[in-house]
Amino acid sequence: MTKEYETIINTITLPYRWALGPAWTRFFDGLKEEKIYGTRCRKCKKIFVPARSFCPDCFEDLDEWSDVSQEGTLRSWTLVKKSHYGQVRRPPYALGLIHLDGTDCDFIHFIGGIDLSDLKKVREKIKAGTRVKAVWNKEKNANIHDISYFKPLK
Amino acid sequence: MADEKPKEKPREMRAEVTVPYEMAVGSNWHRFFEGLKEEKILGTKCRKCNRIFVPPRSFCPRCFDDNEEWVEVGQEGRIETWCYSNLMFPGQTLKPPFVPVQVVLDGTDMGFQHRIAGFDLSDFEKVRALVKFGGRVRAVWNKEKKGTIFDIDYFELVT
Amino acid sequence: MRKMAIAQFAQSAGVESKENLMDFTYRISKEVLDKAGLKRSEVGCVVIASSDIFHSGLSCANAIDWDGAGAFMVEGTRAEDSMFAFIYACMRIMSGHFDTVLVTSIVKGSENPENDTLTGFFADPFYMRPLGINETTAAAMQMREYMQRCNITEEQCAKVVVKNLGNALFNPYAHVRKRVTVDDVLNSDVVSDPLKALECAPKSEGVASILLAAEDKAKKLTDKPVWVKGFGTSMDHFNLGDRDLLNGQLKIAAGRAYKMAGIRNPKKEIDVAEICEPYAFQELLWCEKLGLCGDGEGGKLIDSGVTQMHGASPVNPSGGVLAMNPYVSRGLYRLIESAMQISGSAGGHQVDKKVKTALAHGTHGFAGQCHSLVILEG
Amino acid sequence: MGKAVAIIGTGQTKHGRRNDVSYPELVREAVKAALEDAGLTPKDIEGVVSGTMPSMMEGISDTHLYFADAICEVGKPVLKVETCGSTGQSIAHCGFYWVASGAADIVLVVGSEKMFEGDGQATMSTVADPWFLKPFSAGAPGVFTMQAMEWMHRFNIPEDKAREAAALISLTNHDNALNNPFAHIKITMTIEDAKNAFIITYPVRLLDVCPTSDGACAVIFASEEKAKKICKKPAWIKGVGFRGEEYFLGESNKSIWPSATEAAKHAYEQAGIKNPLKELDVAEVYNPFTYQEMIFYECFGFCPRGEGPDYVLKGTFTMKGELPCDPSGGVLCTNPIGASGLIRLAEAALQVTGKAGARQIDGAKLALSHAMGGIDQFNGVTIVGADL
Repeated sequence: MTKEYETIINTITLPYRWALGPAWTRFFDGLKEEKIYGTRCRKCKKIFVPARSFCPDCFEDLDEWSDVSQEGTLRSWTLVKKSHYGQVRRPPYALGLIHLDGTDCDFIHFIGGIDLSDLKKVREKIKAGTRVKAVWNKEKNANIHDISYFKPLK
Repeated sequence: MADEKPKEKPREMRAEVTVPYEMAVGSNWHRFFEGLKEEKILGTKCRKCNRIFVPPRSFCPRCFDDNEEWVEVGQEGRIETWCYSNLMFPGQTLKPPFVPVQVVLDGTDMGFQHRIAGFDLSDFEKVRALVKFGGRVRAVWNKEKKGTIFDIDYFELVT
Repeated sequence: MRKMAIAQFAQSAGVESKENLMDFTYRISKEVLDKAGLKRSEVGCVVIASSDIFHSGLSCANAIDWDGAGAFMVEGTRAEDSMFAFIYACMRIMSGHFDTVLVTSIVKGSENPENDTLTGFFADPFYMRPLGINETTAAAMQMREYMQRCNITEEQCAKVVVKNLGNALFNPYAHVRKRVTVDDVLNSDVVSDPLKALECAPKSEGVASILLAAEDKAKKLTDKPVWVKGFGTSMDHFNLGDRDLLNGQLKIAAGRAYKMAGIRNPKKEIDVAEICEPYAFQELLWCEKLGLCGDGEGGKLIDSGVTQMHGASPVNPSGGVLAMNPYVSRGLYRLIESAMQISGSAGGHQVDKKVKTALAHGTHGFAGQCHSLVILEG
Repeated sequence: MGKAVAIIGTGQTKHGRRNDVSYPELVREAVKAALEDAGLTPKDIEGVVSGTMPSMMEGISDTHLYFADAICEVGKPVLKVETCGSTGQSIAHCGFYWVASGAADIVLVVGSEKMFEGDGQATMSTVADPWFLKPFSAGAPGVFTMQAMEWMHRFNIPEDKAREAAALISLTNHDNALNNPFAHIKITMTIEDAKNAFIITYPVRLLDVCPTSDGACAVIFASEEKAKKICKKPAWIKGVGFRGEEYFLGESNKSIWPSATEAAKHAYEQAGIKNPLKELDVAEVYNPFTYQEMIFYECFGFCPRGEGPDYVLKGTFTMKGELPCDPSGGVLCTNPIGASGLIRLAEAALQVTGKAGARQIDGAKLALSHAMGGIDQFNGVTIVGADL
C-alpha cells in the first residue's frame, strides 16, 4: 500500500487473442519477407499503409495490393523520455510519422540507428523532411517489430 | 505472438494484459472491515425507510439521504437464496465446488453475499439435502483477521 | 427546438479523495439535487458518464456508479464521455420525453495507473499499440507538426501553461495550483519531445454533476438558468497516419454547434471559452479551429494576451485541463465553469467582462480524434 | 412527446467464432448489411451511436475510436453509450431519442462484441467490486442461478417442474436457431439432453446457458418524414423503457425483478399496451439463462407471477404458441453481448416488417425486444410495431 488511507489492490490480468483478419495477416506475412504492403482504393486511388481491407474514406473493399517503398520522408517525430507502466520499451526511444514514397498516408514506426541519449543532438539529426529507410530485424515473427526501426539516410 | 493456423489463413495474436489499480476503501467500508477484525458485523440504518444495510451504505440508494446510524447486526441469519458452483471460471477467487449464499442477517433487511461451508461439499445431492431456503446459518470467524470479507471464513448451518 | 438550461451543478475539488467511488459520487449528485430542492425520484432521467477506458478497474462501471448517481429505478443510461453524456441528456429533453435529466460524471484518477498506460488501450493491438502510441506520444507528434507548419514556438506553448496554472490559483476546484514561469515550463522534464512535463495534464479525480431542465422546469429550479444553445461532435479517422493532425474534425464539430446556436462570428460572439487542452499547445490549435483566431494564428493569440483571464476573450479561466484532468469528467468541468462564468458565480476566477455566451469543449482520442462542444448562454 | 421514429434497416453478421476477421472488419460487416437493407450509403447517415459491453472484454477501450472508419463515423456526430449486457437496448434508445429530438433524421446504431478475443467470464468477474462481490464470484451463472433459486422458492415452484420447463425453453430456442441464418449455436437436441447436461451452477446446466459469441448488429433509425420517403415498410418504435436497481444484488427482490417489470411498464404505457400476452404478436426476450427467461415472462406480464413454468409447458411461447418468444433462437444460441440487445430489436423489427424468413411469425404486427445487464441490475425494453 502506498497511500495514507486504506486501499485495496485490484490488479486485473486478462488474456487476449486478437484476430488479425485477412488483410493484417497478409501485411504481417509481408513484413516477414521484408516487404511493406499497402492496399489501393479503386475509387479514390489512394494507397494506404499498413494494408487494410477497406478504405477509411470511401468505405469500399480494398483488394489491390501494392508492395510499397521502404523509404520515405519524416513528417513528424517524438523522442519519448518518460516511463510509464506497461510501456512498450524502455525510454529513450523515438517515434515517427513517415510518409512512405508512393503512398497516400503516413506510416508510424520507431526512428533509430542514431544515438538517442542527447536530445539536442537528436533534434539536429532528425527533422521534418528527413529521409528515412526501413531497417529490418534479423529475427522475424510476422509482427510490426519485424521492422526494427526507420533510419535517417545520410 | 503465435501462429494458430497455417500461413495465409487469418491469424490471431495472443497477449496477456495486466493493469494495476489501487482503490480507496472509503471511511464507510473501512469501519465495516475494522468491525470484522473485532468479530462484529456492522450495518448502517436509513432514517427514512429504516432499512439496515449490510454491507453498510453511507447513503440509502432509494431515499438518497445520508445513513448516519451504525448498528451491530446479528451473526446469524436465514438463507435467502444460494447456489452450488460446480465449474471454475477464470477470475474466480474460490475454487469449486463452493456454495455462494445470500444471508439475511438477523436485524437486517437484505441479502448479504457470502458462502456456506463447514461440511463436505463434494456431493451436490448431499448439499441439497442440508441447505434449505430459510435455513439458519451462523458466521464462523477466521482466526487470522486481515480486514477483508474473509475475516468471516464462512457461514455454517445451524442445526 | 425545445429550450433547456443548466439548472444546478456541483463539482468535487481536485484533491485526492479517500472515499470510495460510490460514496464520492453520492456526495456530488446529492449536492445538486439539494440545491435544486428536487427529490431523487422526481428526476426524469439519469445519464452517467464513466469510462470503460480501464478507468477504475471495474468493468461496466455503470453497475457500481448507479446508486451514487441517484439512478435507482429511474430511467437511465451511461455514456462513455461526459460531453457525450451531456449532449445525450440534451437530446432526451429535446425529444419531449423528459423535463429533467441529472448528468453525473465519475472518475477517480488516483486509483488508476498513468494516463499514458490507459490511453494506450485506445490503440489497436497489432500496429499502433506495439509502437507505443498513446495520447501523449500522438500529441507530441502533433505538436511538432504544429510548430513546424505554423511557426509556433515552444515559448508560446509554455505561455499557455503559465496562463492556465495562474488562473487555477483562483479556482478552488482545480487540482494543480501553482505559479509557474515560461522558464519553469521549458525546463521541466521532457516527457515526449517536444512535450515537457508541465505541458501535460495531470491525472486527477473528479465527480461533476449537472441538472439539466426544460424551460418551464428550469425556471422553477433556479433563478439563473444557463441556456443550452447548441452542441456538436465529430469524429476523425482512427489511424494517426490517415489524418491531417492540424486540420482535424474540430472545425466541423464547431460548425455544427455554431449553426445550432446561430453564431456567425465566434471570435466576437463567444465571451469566454473553456477548452479541453490536455497538452498545452492544443489550446492554441483548438482556438484556431474554433474560429477564436485565424488558422495558424494560435501563437499570436497567446502573445496578444486576449485569452488571459482579464483579456478580451478569456480562455480557460478555470485553469483548464492542465490544472485539473479527471479524464472522463473533464467535459462536465468545462460546462460547469462556463455556467459559472455566465451566472457570475465564479468568484476569484470570474472574468472581468460581462459573459453572455460561453463555449465548453471536450476531446478524447489520439491528437483530438473526437471533439465535442456545447454553447451556453445567459 | 417527440417525433415518431422508425427502423428503416437492420444488419447482422453471421455470429459465432469469427477469428476470420478483425474486430473492425466484423462490425463493418453489420454496418454494410444495414446500409444495404435500407438502401443507403454512408453519406446518408447523420449520426452514429456505438456500444460494446466492457472494454476489458476485448482489451481495447473506447472502441468508438477504433471503429471510426468501420462504422462510418468519420466527419459525423457520434455518441457512445454502454450499460453492460443491456448495452444493445441502451444504444437503440440513444438512436431513438436522437431522432426523436429532431437533432438528426437518420442515425446508425451499432453494437458488437468479439468475445472469443478475450475471456468472457474473467471479464465479467471485473464487473464485481473487489470488496464484497468479487470474492464470491462464480461467473455470470452464479448470480443468475441464485436468482432462479430465489424465484422457485418464493413461488413454491417444484424443482422438477422448473427443470422440465427450462429444458423445453432450451429445446425451443435451439430449434428456432436452426431457422436463423445468423445464429451461432445450431444443434439438434432433445429435452433429455437439456435435463441431463453437465451442471454448471445447480440447477443450471450447460444447455440452460448462452454461449460466448463474436458478432455485430447495426440498426438504422429514421424520422417519420425520412422513413416514409425511404422505406416501404418501416418498423415504428412504439415504446422504450430502461430501469436499474441497486448494485448490491441482495437489496432488491430479484424474484419479481423490479427493473424488468418497470422498464416494460414504461414501454407499454407509451405503446398503449394493456394486455401484453394478447396484444403482442412476438417477443425477443434476452435469455442467456432458461430459468431467467421465465422470470422475464412474469415481469413482462406474459403470465401471472409464479406461473411461468405452467405457461411454458402449455407451449404458450413456442413458434406456434400464443406469444412466440425468441423465434431467432435468442441469446441462448447467440450471445455477442454488446450486440445481443440490439439483435433482439433487429429481430423484432424483421418480424413486424415480415422480413424474418424461416423464423417469421405470420402476421406479426407488434413485438417486444429486451436486454438485461449488470449483476442482475438493468433491464431495457423497446416495442416496435408495423403501424405508426
